Amino acid sequence: MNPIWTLLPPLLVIPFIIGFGERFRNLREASIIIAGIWLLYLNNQLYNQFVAGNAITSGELPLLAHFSLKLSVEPMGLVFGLLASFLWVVTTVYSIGYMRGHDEKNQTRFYVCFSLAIAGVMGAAYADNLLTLFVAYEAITIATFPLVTHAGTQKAQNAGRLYLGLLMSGSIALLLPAMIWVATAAHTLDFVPGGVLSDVGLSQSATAVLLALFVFGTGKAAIMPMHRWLPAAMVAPTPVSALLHAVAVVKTGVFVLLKVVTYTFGIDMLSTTAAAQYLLPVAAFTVVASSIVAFTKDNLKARLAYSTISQLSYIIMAALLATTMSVTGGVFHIVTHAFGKITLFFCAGAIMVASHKTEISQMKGLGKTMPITMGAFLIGALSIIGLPPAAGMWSKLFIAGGSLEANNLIWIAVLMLSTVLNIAYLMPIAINAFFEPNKPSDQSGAPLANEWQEAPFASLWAIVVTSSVCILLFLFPQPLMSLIGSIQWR
Amino acid sequence: MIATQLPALQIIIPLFAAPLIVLARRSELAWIIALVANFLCVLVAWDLFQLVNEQGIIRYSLGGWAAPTGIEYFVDTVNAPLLLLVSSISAIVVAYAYHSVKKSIDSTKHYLFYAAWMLCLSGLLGMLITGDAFNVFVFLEISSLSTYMLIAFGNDRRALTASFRYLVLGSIGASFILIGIGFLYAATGSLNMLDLAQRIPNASSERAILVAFSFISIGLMIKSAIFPLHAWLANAYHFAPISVTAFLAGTATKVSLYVLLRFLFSVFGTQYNFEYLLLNVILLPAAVFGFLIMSVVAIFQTDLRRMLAYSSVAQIGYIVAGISLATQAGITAGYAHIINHALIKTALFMSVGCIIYRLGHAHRPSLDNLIQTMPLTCVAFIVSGLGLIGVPFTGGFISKFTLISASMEKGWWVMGGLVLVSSVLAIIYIGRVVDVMLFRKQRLPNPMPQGRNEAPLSMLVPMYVLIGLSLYLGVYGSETLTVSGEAAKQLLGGFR
Amino acid sequence: MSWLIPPLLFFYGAFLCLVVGRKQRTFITLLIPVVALFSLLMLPMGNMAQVQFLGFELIFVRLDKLAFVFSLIFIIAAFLASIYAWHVNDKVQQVSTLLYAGAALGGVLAGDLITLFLYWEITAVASVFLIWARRTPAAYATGMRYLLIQVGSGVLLLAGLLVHYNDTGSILFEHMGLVSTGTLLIFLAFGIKCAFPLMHNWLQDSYPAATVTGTVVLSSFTTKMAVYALARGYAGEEILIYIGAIMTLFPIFFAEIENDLRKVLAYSLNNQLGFMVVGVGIGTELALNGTAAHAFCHILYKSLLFMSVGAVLYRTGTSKASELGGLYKTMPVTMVCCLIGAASISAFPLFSGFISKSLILDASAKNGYYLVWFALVVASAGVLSHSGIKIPYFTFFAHDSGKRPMEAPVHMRIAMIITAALCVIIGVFPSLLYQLLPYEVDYKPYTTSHVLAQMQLLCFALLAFVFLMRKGIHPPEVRGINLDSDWAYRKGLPSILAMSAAGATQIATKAREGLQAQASDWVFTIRRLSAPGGLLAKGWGVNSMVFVVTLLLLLVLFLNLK
Amino acid sequence: MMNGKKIAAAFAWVESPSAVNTAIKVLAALCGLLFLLDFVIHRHTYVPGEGMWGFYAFTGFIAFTLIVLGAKTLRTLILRDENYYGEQSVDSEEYPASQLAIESDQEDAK
Repeated sequence: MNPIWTLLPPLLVIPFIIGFGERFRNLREASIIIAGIWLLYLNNQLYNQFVAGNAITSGELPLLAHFSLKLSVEPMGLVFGLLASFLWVVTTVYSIGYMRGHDEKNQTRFYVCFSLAIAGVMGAAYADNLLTLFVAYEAITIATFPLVTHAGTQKAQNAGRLYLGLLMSGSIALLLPAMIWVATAAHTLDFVPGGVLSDVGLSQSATAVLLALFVFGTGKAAIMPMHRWLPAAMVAPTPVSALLHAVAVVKTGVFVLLKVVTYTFGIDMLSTTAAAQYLLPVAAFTVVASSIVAFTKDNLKARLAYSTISQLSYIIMAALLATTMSVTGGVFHIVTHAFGKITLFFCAGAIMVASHKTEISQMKGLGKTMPITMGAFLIGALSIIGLPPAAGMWSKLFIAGGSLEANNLIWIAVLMLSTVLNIAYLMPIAINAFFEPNKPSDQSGAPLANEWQEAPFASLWAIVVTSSVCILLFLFPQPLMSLIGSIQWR
Repeated sequence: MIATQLPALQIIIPLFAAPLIVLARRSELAWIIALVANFLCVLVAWDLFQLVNEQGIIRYSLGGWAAPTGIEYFVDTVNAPLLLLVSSISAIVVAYAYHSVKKSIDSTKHYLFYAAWMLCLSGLLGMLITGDAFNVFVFLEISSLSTYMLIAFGNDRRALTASFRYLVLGSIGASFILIGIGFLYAATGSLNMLDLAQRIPNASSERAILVAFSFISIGLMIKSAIFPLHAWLANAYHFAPISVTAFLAGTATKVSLYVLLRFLFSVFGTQYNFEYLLLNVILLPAAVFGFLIMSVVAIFQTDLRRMLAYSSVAQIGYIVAGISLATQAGITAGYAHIINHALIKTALFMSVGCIIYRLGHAHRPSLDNLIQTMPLTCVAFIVSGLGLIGVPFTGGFISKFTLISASMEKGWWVMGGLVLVSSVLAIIYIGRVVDVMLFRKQRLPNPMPQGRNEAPLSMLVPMYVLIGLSLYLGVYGSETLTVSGEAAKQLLGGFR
Repeated sequence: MSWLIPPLLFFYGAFLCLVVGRKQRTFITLLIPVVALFSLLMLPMGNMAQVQFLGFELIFVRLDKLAFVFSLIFIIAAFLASIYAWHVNDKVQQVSTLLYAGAALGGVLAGDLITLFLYWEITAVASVFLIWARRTPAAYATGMRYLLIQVGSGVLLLAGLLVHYNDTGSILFEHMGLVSTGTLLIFLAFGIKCAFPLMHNWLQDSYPAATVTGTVVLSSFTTKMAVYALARGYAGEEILIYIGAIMTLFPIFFAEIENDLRKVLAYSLNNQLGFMVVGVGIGTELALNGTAAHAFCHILYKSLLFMSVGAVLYRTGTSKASELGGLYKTMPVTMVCCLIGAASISAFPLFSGFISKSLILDASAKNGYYLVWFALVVASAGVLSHSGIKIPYFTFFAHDSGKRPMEAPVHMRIAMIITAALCVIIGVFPSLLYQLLPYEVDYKPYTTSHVLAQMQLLCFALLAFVFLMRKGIHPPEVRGINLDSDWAYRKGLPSILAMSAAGATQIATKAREGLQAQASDWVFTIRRLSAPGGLLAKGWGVNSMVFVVTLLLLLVLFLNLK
Repeated sequence: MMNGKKIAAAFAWVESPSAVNTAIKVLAALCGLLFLLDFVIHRHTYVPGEGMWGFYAFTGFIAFTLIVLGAKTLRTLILRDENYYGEQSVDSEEYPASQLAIESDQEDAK
């Protein structure tokens, strides 16, 4: 099988989406779900073949003279591909409930852009070289832009401006030269186990600069000060925030960094030079600072956005630590954070649909009317914090372990501090929902209804699935770990 | 028979089409003749392109007079692709021009307009194909004079002053070139380029060669609108009929750049230019300041044509930067950008033309929410704009990648960085337009009726053909790069 | 079989409670400890339930005598607490009680540090709900503080175990000693949960905030799990002796002047932990036996005391000494149970405290820690003052508050009576407990001299109390709170943060304004030059164009001809 | 169940000052007895000084007194109002009555 097929379902479904349009919206959404399941099946096929030990590559498209577009399958990408395709199905189911419940406009355009973005993610996941990854990265930026501005309000437009401006300038001004630098120095952009830069004679400072170009240029990874787009992009409909700004888009960012660290620099090279030492403090600062900012936000999605920034920098730290354990933890964290954060976003959307609340201070006592949603929120929050019984704990353990492998305790301290901060800003939401006495919290002063008032069934179903996965991954991380464990380090 | 006469046909077809158009007089007929002639040109250029690829250099002695004495046409891997490019762009723009011209120019003058166009085209193609230094000047004058006329067709009164200023500057440039050629002839006794290339290293008067070099390069810099000699361009592009602007943006400056390349590398030789004549002391700063300052200027323009004009100067800066690297990779990048920028910028001007067709002007603040009324035009503008920024799958990405890579290879890190800075500036100036098109609520009263109000299909189709072409070259970028690489090899190797 | 190990049984129970109705829930909370007790008794000694996990070998059950005695008392405590909480119809409390007890049990049985960490965190998360279940804003805030500190302990443990693993390549949970950064971090993690001095205040902060029944549960597990962990990992670490000695002493003063009786008990809990920590620090067989025995007895009598105060709170709505008094009239059974608990904690002969505390005191004396021994003796007198006298006296006697509450509900009385009975039985038949202890016990608590000494100490202390009361020197119970180290993070830190945030905002605003002014200057200049009509963007006149051309030509000529 | 009334009655003497005085006298007598026993019974000792007569008696009395006095001094330093920590403090709020069963014993209340 050829990884290029994974681009097909999300692209092929687009004519169907447009064709069915608003008039046959059941058919439209059904076609997306079918495409999603097909995509998941294809990814699973890739997984099976990979496990069977087959090398899986696509043909080449020579974009530049010596550098072509090419796809191939390796463990990191497989993890990302499986994750994104699984969550695409779930998110589609969720958005059916959300978009209808919320009466969103232009749903057809929404679904088209969504599918395009997923195609981009597949391209990124299975990119065989840096050029392909870069191209997919840019494609995702452009495909998701209309989603950010979906609401069409002034605020959405400002956000879209910032989104496109920051991501595009970052990738053109920093990521592109980094890639060209690699091409010039190593004469190849391929991802090779052990990296391609180890014997091209880059000095330590040059390595540091190159690494910095990658880290800051990958604006989607949202390291400070490249993070501003992410909170702004929260004006998008919640399913977008959920899949794109908790999974697809931001994870593409950190995925780029993990790939580059593993297959372009090579962890041996990075860990023997001090190049990453200059950047680790920035990532650590991002972890802590954005947690603190999150703490001050009363808007739920804004708080989740800053939480995402903080969590992404965990993975950036993992990449920069450049040990087998930390990178393993980083890839693992992509998955655990994805499930945790998407649950939280789903819940935020469900709350918005069912009770029209966006501010955390209005959500007190909500556990009475939306017990399933808020219960799932608690699980998601535990996963993000890294507490049992949720999967976030394992990835955090590995990243911390990686910090030790790199003989640096201070980064553990950062993770620990962030854990405590995470509790401070996530737990109150769930807890206040359940334990705040049920007092009138509406502006009008009307008491909350005492019977269940949950989100539409489709959305609820998605929430239950993702939160269950948080727990399942805590109990059974082994299959995922063995897949990540098959990364070739050198 | 025809095959051997192809180089001559390349010039003769448009040249003879001009009087034919004048005779035809009726505007539709004039347009059809121009279109047909132009497409024949494309065919000829295509054949030449194939031939060069198969057989290598084609030398054609005009009228049967042998080389050093007679005028020689000379097709190699450097100019063959450009012949194809210029004739194709011209053909597409002519096809596009029909409605635009009909609306903006008095119908009694249409035949003159198309005749001038054909003359201009034959001048440009002549500059490309000729192997004779003096002949270059002749064709330059043909194209220039017809260009002044074309610009003057603009229905803004300022078009006349713009045309006049261009005329003064263009004439200065042309006369500089003439002076330079004169000096060359005095020093070497030859006008044939191949001949010159061999004679220059052992010429009698070195000073005469140096003076010739200075005059020729300054003259060509004026014609190519290299910063800071670009000042004629903004007004000319702004006030000319939009189809003329589109045509010129894709062809005129590019052809002049080709001539510059020819003289610098083929005639004078690399060694001479860059180590002896310190050309990079002039060209490199001109390039770098050009793409930086002009990009900034473009940001603040409110008229789309003017913005794109300054953007053109900036993009020419990239090309010159590639040339001033004087390496295989650098010239490859510069050459590739000639091709890519020609396609992209023409497409951009065409989309602006569509806007003007409906709105009567292209003032940015009145484009609010244009996506609602002219979606296809806006999409065309955005896609081409992405090419200007250098997003993957567009030609801009290919040439910019190669350019930065080339400057890094040579160790000119700073220049590579500045190219990127200017790319970010491009994001800003394109972004400002896109922003207005997509997001702004209507601020100025819009003369157009509500609902869809696209430009006619005859404008949209050619525009999208061109965009398709540029996207094709963005996806199959290695084809551009192969062609450019061959050209660069040819240029650096000198005449052989 | 490994699916039926005691901690998992509790988790199954918790899960069941999530889905079943109220009656079944109450039944399950009672049934699970019983089943778990059987499961524990069936377990063979040694390692069990070993799992390869993420490249580590996890040992979920490591049963030896030390682990056994702690497991046993945890199960008993869970059972008693469940009886006491029979009336509770709150899914949250019931589920979290089971989870919490199961996790504490799991922590005790854990054979490796990762498993320990896992349970360590689950206890934190599960137990906090017992505080939140009070469902008041204050309980919420307190719970957040509690959770932060508990998880803080967890992350220290995580860091420590990683460092330790990195150093030694082993994650086995066995004797470590304070030998490296890793073990120090683990030590601190244990220390937080064990409420070492200055890390203690979470205990007094949170326990009074929990629900009536929640406090009973809370008092049993977290700290004793920490004591167990210390005994396992740091037995014989001398610094623990001094830490423990300080722990026995300083809470006495706070307990003496505290008004909230549940907070008094929390201070007293801290003081009792001190005894256990001293025992761990001495680390001899006798001392460790003492620690285990004391933990066993302590869980019982401290539960009993919390139960009785809880019953009072349940019936009167307050647990503040200043509001209570004279309750013996209507709550006699509670009063008697409270007195038994008080006697036990004060270590009167024939009560359980006596037979366990003596082990530790003797161990310290035998090993020559005379000063520490003396501190413990003084502390024993102190225990009498707040737990032995103050709690029962001010609640049930003293001046009549006029409150005439109903006697505690039947199930509470049953729970208290069983617990009180256990205290007495252990006090009378110490060998019952001694045979459970980790090491062979060759110790007789009831020697004449021993009983005499203890009676002298207690009676004279009692006499001093009477004397001080009569003279009016004894401080009266007044409403109010006493500052403690929690001031640092409840008042100090927030105000420092607020101040620095204000400062930072001010600086940032200034800097931003300055930069913006500068930037807008630049933008203005650039715009002036570049906007249509500006120098760079206007259509240059022919003159100026020609001028530039000439200039450039001259430059090129000059460069070439120089 | 146990008869609570009887137990309560058994403790009723605490209401009478004379009974309390008697009790205190009994306690004092007990103390005297214990103190004297020191001279009769030899205590096993491990710690130097422990064997001194009256050691535990003095320690008990003095330690208790000092603790009370120390605590009293401490209180002057650290006692604060109940709502020192503001609204979000357990000390300044009532236990939610809905979770309790506050009932008065009607018979006795009379």
